[in-house]
Amino acid sequence: MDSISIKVLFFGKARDLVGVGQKDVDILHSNLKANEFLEIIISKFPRLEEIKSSTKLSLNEEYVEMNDVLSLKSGDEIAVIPPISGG
Amino acid sequence: MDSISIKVLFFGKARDLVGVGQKDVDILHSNLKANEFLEIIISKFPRLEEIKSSTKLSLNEEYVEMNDVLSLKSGDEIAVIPPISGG
Amino acid sequence: MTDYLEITTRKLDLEEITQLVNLPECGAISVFIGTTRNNMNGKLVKRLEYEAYNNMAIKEMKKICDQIRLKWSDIRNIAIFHRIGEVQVQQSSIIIAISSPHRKDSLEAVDYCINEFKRTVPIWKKEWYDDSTYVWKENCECIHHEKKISTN
Amino acid sequence: MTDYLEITTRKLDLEEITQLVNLPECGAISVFIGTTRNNMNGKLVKRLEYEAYNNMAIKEMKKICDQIRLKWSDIRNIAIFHRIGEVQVQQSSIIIAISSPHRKDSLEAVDYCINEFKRTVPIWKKEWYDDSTYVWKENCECIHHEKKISTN
Repeated sequence: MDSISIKVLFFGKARDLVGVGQKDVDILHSNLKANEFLEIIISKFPRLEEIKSSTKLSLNEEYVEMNDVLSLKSGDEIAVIPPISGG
Repeated sequence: MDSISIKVLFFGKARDLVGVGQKDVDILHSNLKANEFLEIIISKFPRLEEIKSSTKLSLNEEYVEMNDVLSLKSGDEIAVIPPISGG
Repeated sequence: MTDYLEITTRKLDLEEITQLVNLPECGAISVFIGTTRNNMNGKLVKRLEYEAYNNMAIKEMKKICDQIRLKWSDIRNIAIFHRIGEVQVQQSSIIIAISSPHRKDSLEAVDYCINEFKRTVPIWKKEWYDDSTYVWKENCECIHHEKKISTN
Repeated sequence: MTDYLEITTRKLDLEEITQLVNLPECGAISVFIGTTRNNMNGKLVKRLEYEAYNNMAIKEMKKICDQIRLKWSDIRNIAIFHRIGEVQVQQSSIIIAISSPHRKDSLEAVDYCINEFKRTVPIWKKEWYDDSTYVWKENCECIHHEKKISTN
């Protein structure tokens, strides 16, 4: 099947490690677990390994669990969310 | 013994019932219970009977219990304090 | 670590009162504001009138502050301002502001403060309705009613 | 009954935010203010820098409001304002104001609100020290750490 293009956002320490706040990433499978998606991202931006264990993801502005199976389509937005510290 | 003069203050509904906010009251005994003092005040201002059961007294700006024995001297200040409603 | 305690006929200034407790070592300020409500049990409230036994009220407020500082050792500044005279609908009758390095202390202290205030501070509220009648209110938690409960 | 939710680069105005929740039928407004503290574990803090995932942050704030209204049915207006960009020492990064007819509801709701905010809302704080180093902070109660605890 065709690859699909996911808009990936990086915040806080993740943005420090990646060097940019946003990247379009092409992937080959539209159904995969969140932790599999994170592995794909880390393979492209290896310094994210440092925060891998404490990072969460969101899909289209909703938190997902690492074991969730994501059903992705082009244009979807996934954010790499390090531990939050607002308030 | 000489009588002593106590400054008695009336607040809230007590002031409504008495018609004034302050009265000097002469009493004959310098040691008496707070509830005895209240009875003396009520004998002078009978409309206070209406709030007798819910009223507290203070001596020199400190709450006292009705069973407390008060040791009074001329110039002492006693307030008739109906239930409070600040805040 | 200062207590700012005031009973005033002037309109209460939230910004001014809050700045009294804003210290560089604090990350949290908790504030409680009591305002005049426009209704009470179905009756339309036109305004409130407050009177205070000023000196004793300040003393009782100081006692509350001392209790707070014993219970929460990290509390920094405390401000308690109560207005007397007429207080119109939506205007403030009381503002309590308390600061601490971390939020839990100031949040808990403000809760404690307003509850203790309503229990012990000799201030009275006359509630005026739109039919030009009035009632002297009673805090259900004031020490007067406490006594009755404890002797039953 | 309105939720006022904002993420802004402007300085937060306490009076303005509080007036958003001041309604004639309410007798109580509870407010929490988070400010920039000048020290952290012995290091001197020069300033904080906040960034937000704006759209998701607003969504998560809205969820908190919905939860609050489920838990406390008498809550009227809720205002949650968070500042992003630089926040100097003693300036406010967050102001939460909540109104209700009686105080217990707004006091409890503000407590819940700031705790939930720190748990779920995607906003990040960079803490700058006077040696020109910085650290990205982590709320100890954020959902990230929650997960670790629950799986141990």
